[in-house]
Amino acid sequence: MNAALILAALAVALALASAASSLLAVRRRRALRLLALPLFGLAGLAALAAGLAALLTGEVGTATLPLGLPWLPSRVRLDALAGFFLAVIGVVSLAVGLYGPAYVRGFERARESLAALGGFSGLFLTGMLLVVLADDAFLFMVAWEVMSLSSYFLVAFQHEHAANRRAAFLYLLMAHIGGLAILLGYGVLASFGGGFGFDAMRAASCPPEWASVAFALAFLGFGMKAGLAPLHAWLPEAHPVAPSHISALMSGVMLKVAVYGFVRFVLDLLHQVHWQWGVAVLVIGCLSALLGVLYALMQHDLKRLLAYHSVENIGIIFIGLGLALLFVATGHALLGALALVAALYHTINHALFKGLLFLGAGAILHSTHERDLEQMGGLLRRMPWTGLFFLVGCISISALPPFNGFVSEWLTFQAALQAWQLESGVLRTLVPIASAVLALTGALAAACFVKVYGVAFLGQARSRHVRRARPVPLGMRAAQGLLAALCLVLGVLPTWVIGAINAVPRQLLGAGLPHATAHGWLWLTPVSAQTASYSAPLVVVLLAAMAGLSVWGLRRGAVRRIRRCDAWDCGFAPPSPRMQYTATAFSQPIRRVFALLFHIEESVSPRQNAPARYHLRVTDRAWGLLYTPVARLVESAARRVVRLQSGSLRVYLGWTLATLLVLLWTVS
Amino acid sequence: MTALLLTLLAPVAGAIVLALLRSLALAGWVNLAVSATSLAGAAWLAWSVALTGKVAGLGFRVDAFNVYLVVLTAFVGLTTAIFSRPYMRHVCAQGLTTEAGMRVYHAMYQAFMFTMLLALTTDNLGVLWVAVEGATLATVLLVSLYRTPEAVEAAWKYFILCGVGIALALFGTVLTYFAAQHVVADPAAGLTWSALYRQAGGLEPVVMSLAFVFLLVGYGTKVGLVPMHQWLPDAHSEGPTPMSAVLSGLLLNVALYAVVRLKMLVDGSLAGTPNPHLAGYLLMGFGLISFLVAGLFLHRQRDIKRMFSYSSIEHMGLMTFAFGLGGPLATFGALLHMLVHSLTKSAIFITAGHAAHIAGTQSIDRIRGLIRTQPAVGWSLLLGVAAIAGFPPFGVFTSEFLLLTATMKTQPWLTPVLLSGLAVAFAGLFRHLHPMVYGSAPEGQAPVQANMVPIAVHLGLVLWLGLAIPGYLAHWLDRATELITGSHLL
Amino acid sequence: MTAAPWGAALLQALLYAALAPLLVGWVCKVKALLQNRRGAPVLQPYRDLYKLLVKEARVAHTASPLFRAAPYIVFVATWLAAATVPLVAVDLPTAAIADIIALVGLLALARFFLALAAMDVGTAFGGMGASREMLISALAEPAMLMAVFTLAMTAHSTNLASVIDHQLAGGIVLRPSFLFALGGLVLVAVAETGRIPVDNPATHLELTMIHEAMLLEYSGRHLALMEWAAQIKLLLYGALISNIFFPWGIGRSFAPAGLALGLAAVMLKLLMLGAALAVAETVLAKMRLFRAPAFLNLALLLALLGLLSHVILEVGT
Amino acid sequence: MSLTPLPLLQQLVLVLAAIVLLTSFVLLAQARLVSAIHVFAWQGALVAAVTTLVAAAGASPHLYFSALLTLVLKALLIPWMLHRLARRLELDRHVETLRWPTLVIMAAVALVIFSYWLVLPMVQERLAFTRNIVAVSLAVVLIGLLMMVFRQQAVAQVLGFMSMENGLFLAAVSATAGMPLVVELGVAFDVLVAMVLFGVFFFQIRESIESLDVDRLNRLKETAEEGE
Repeated sequence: MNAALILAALAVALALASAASSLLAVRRRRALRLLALPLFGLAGLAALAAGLAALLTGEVGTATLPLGLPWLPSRVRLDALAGFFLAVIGVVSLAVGLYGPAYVRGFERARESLAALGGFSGLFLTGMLLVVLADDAFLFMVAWEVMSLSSYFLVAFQHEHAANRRAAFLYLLMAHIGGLAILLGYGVLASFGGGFGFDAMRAASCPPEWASVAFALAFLGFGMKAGLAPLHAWLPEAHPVAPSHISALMSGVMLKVAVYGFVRFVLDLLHQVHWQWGVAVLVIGCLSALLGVLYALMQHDLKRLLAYHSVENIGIIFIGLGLALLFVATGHALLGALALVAALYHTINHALFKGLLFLGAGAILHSTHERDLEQMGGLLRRMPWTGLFFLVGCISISALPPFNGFVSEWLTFQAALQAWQLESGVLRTLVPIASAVLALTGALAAACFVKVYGVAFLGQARSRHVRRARPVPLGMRAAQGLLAALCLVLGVLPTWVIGAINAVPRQLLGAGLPHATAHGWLWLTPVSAQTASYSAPLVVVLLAAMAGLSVWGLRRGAVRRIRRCDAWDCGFAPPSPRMQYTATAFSQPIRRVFALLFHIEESVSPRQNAPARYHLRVTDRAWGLLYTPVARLVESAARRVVRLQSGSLRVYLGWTLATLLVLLWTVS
Repeated sequence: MTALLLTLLAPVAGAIVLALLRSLALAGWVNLAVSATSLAGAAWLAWSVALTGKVAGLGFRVDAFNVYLVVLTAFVGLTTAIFSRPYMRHVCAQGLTTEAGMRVYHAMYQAFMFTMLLALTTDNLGVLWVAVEGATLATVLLVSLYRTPEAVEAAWKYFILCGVGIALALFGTVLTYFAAQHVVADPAAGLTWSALYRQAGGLEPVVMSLAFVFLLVGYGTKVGLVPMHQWLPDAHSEGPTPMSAVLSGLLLNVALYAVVRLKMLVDGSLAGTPNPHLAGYLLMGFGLISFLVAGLFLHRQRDIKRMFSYSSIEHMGLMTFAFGLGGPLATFGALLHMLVHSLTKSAIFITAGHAAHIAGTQSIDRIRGLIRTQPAVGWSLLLGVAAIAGFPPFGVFTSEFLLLTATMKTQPWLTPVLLSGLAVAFAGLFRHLHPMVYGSAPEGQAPVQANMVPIAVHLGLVLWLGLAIPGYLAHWLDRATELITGSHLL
Repeated sequence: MTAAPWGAALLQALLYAALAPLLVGWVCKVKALLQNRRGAPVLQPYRDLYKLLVKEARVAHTASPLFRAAPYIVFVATWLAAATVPLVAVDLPTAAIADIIALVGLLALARFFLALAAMDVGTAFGGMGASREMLISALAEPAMLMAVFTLAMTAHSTNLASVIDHQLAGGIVLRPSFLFALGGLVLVAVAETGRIPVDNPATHLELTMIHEAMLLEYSGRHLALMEWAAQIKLLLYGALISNIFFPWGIGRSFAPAGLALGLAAVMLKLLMLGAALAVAETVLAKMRLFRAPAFLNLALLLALLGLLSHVILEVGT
Repeated sequence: MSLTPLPLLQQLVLVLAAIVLLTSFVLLAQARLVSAIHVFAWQGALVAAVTTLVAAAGASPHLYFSALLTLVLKALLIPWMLHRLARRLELDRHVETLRWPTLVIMAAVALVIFSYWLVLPMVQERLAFTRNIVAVSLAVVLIGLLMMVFRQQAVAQVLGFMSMENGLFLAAVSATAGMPLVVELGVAFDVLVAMVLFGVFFFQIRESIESLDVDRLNRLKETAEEGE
């Protein structure tokens, strides 16, 4: 029970307090804004502090709770891995706590039950914290399902629309199946080890085929939750439906909890690793990354688009994890550590910028009540701060220097480029191809966010209510500002971050990155100075210096005036908002190039004395290929089975007689 | 012993009094008081069992296994009585039933409680049979209480199917007695379970396996095992709601209890034979089939109470499977599941009764927007279904966790089946639940005067069991586990 | 680090800015000669840049601050990217600041803001140009990285300096992988710098233009910066190709003599390369936008073949 | 085993048991309801007779009591109640023919063989001369069930149910020298109550569907949803 663990306990207590206090909102709807959400933010802060403490001190704290099964009292354990993810959870929750109060004002006049919103938000955070802290399978599963269940209630929060209900149902169903798979995975470990305690599972000696079974189950369960393709289709349905600050939590943090579960299960509990697992993870990761970004490009509902990008980024994280597994399985612990650090780095980056972007989307929603890109435009001049922070988010998620997204992708590339050290030539070719997919993904993401920012924030407003947009309250801006600043910091000072993350691979693989920070805070050299080096601070400084130089150079001599005029546009009539490129138009070339991957319905319906209508519907192939067949199967099976209940008493008696005779026959 | 008599005789006396009592207002209270007395007796009994380990005599035998079921039965009986007092008065006010009907209801309610408790506590297989048959007789009139054609039909089917099943069970009992005659000296003791259990090894295996088939089909009909389950949804959906609650929460448990007791005997007698786990395999087979089939049934429901009765079949199947699986872990899980399932399921039925009352119909398609109309009912239905679907922090999850891991340990290749079954059942429940609780309420739908106390108590208990199983209860279940499987878990 | 390397780095950064227009001018001149025209003098690009710099800038009413900031960001990012590519000497400290992946990242940053600026005014042309540019780059980037990775895996490094060192150390080795990588990189360079057959720098026809479409609304010094950035980019790719695949002659030390020699060598290589580009642009025809993916797939295929041949033929096992 | 070594009394027992089996065949095929009730009464009486004889032969006195119980209940009381019900329900002219009589009879025969095959291994030397009657009683039980499957008429079904009970009594007598007294009483009580309730339900059913044809009790089913 060390300081870090006490802080973590404080965080859990605060989260529960937030949940409890929001019950007051039944009577006084202001309670949510004035009490519950601030407590939520404090819980985030405490979690952040606990995580950092655990990472920096590197000492492990354990404690036993008065919960759980009689022969298995629930234990909690705060080690480096848990600490890292606590920090991830904490920082986004803190921002949400800042952002929420202003945001939920909008609901106070609505009919939705704010008590439910606040209560389940608190339980949601509690669940996530406990998942990370749990040290035995039972507490883990309980916390895990609490997390799923409470987030489900949040998805179903605005349940007037049938679509939202459907999304919530699908979400809970997938969460349930995933949870069962994870449970069975733990069951395998428990049946070979001495019970459900994680320490017992670490000690367990699984025969390899059973280890693979456990791995498959865990990969299925956690991957389902994380939204890996091809099981991702529920995610873009569910995440956007929740209130925006909850979407930020779900996309930014909950997916990371799934990543945590996967890392904990595979790298910590299953000590021996097979390279085939790495290949599987790598391939699935590539698939998710590519499909995620391509489908994101096809969306014009801002929040759905962001949700699809979560699929993409989770894919990138799993590419890193796959590399880590490959290297560890082939005995290159050092490279494994490199890949793992890359994955973890991207984990926290994605938490930051995806949280930032969802909060930005929430801000737009808050001031324009609009989610459809095709209606937006020119928001930069109407909400400058949100515009600026959103731009930072776009740059970060497009993996452009000098922001944080670039650092993690750079590290992933570096890890992939060490593939020449692998013995098997096949793997040596496979890995660089994966990195090519990663490159393609990054470029497509950039394209996608040029579309988003260009259509939403630049140009002119495409609808009246967007033209009337107003800046959002200070709290919301502050939250976005916090995350944006962190995006820059993590991009500029990677050596410090890696210094902190290093504790995780040391704990899991027994090997850190010795050279990463060997050349001082200025130089990031993951493997060695000769192999690769990147100095984000210098890049920033030089960029600034050169910019200053060029500005200064142009200030001299020549004419300084800038005249405002109409857009030239090759001399056509001054452009009207309707003449702007739409989001759909922007992504048309890519839609045409990758047409194979989409299920496209396109039609032009001419109308009398009116311009013709152009209909386009791009649906996820996963539905047709995976989801609907299963549903149909169950339906037909049910239709067959109900014949049992034919309604005729004599048939029922016949069943009884038949059963009796058959059993007697079999027995004797 | 006194405690036992108190527990048993209170309902008898209550039944007689209530049969004669004319005032309706009073009847509800008397019913409540009698149940309370019986519960007090049960608690006392449990206490003495906890002290001495076993209470026996007068042909009764109360050990760790059945005493917790006794307490559970008395408890659910009490809470349901609390719920039924205002509810049945509302029913009567609606003119669904007559004064006489109400008298029958109250008298039979207590008679039913008596048969349940008798079946649980008796040591004599014959008396067990008599009591279970008595339970059918006591409830069959309640099922047809409303006298609608559907109600009468349901009651008739219930009566015939269970009667036939029970008759077969009697044949099994005769065979058991026959097998016993060669090992148990005193013919009068030839049906006392404890005597048989002591010398189970000597029982003729061939006879016992035949006997077990009859008993399984017989009592299995009452448990609601597919394909003898057809009476169950009808009876649950057409009877008055309190009846559905106790049927689903108690009767099925008692029948399963009988099956388990007999399985213990058969296992003892088959110990030396080529296939010693015959009974276990039979139970597993039936359990699995019921589990899967019921899960599929859930998808095509239109009546809210029917739906939840199918979910009862599903859970009964799961428990049967677990008992068949054997082993301390699975048995412990199954015992726990009995407990949490009957608590949760009776709470759900009570809530469903309120929901049907709000919407004025039991048809799922016409129950809408409960959360909007009456948040208390809507949320408790939502939470109750979440609990029964096996979501933590509710107790059902704990037991399912144990069952699944036990299966993983002993019969791993069955786990995919269980997994898909759970998923299918879950989908079946929630696809119907969503439109009922969520969405906007239809015009003119008004909240009703609902008594949320029993629901709150039940769900609270289930929640508690999910978070932490209190030590004494764990110890208790563990002793029961030891009785059944012969080995400790703790 | 001592002053000499940084001095050299600064020098070569300035060289990039200074030489970029010259290369463009040279290419245009050669093209003109090939087309039997006298053509503009080689120094014409300098004149254009000056003219634009002294002209007043006009900005549309609908433009946001980003529109005015973009040219500086684009120019600076491209310039910094160029500064990390060894031009006259190898062991530059700037080369260590950003390895080749960071270089690609910086170029991507420039492209990102270029495309945003194009969409800012809200004209149809701008959006069209941005959309097409992002498509091309999205397809080009993996090809480029694959080509680069081939080199990186041979040299076990992504530092351009180390790669070139490794090349020089190895002497003249005929590697099949390099052939393929070279081919891929050339194709990518053509696409990225917006030359025929992917784009035509000298047209304003709506159907054909990509890069120009994004600059339509710019004028004055903003346009100058954009054009200058494009020229630096061309030079960057030229230097990249010539110095990685034919590093001979590049200065190994920071002695003035070595630097001068390196300068001469790289000038020579670039003149040849520019001529080759001019020839290619003369004989080839601009192709439809939706042929470009095929073109870039070819690039990707070449790069991939390079990688495979490296793994299969050169390393074995 | 051969009959010859047995004393005459015991041979008589076996003969009566055989007749019980016959009666349940008759019951199965009997078309007229009232005569079916009579046959059922005879069956009860025969069971009672068997019980008495076994008591006499096997010298187990408490069987006399159960014989009396059987006689009163199965041969007098229940048939009388059924008769009264039939009259009050205007069913005394009711005739119900089986759908495929020969098929059903064949099935019943098969059941007899099956039950004999089933009982064969469990019969031991130590068992009294009544062992083969176990097979008969099992057959009676199964045939009763078969009758319930094939008769659409509620009263007929009740007859089937009651003849099952007869089979059970017979089994109790033949396999074991009678059940413990408390069980006997309990069973008898249950059967009686069941009969009363059956009576109640006949009227409820008739007032709800104007007939006693159980095939018309088919409102409660899932298959109705097929159409959707």
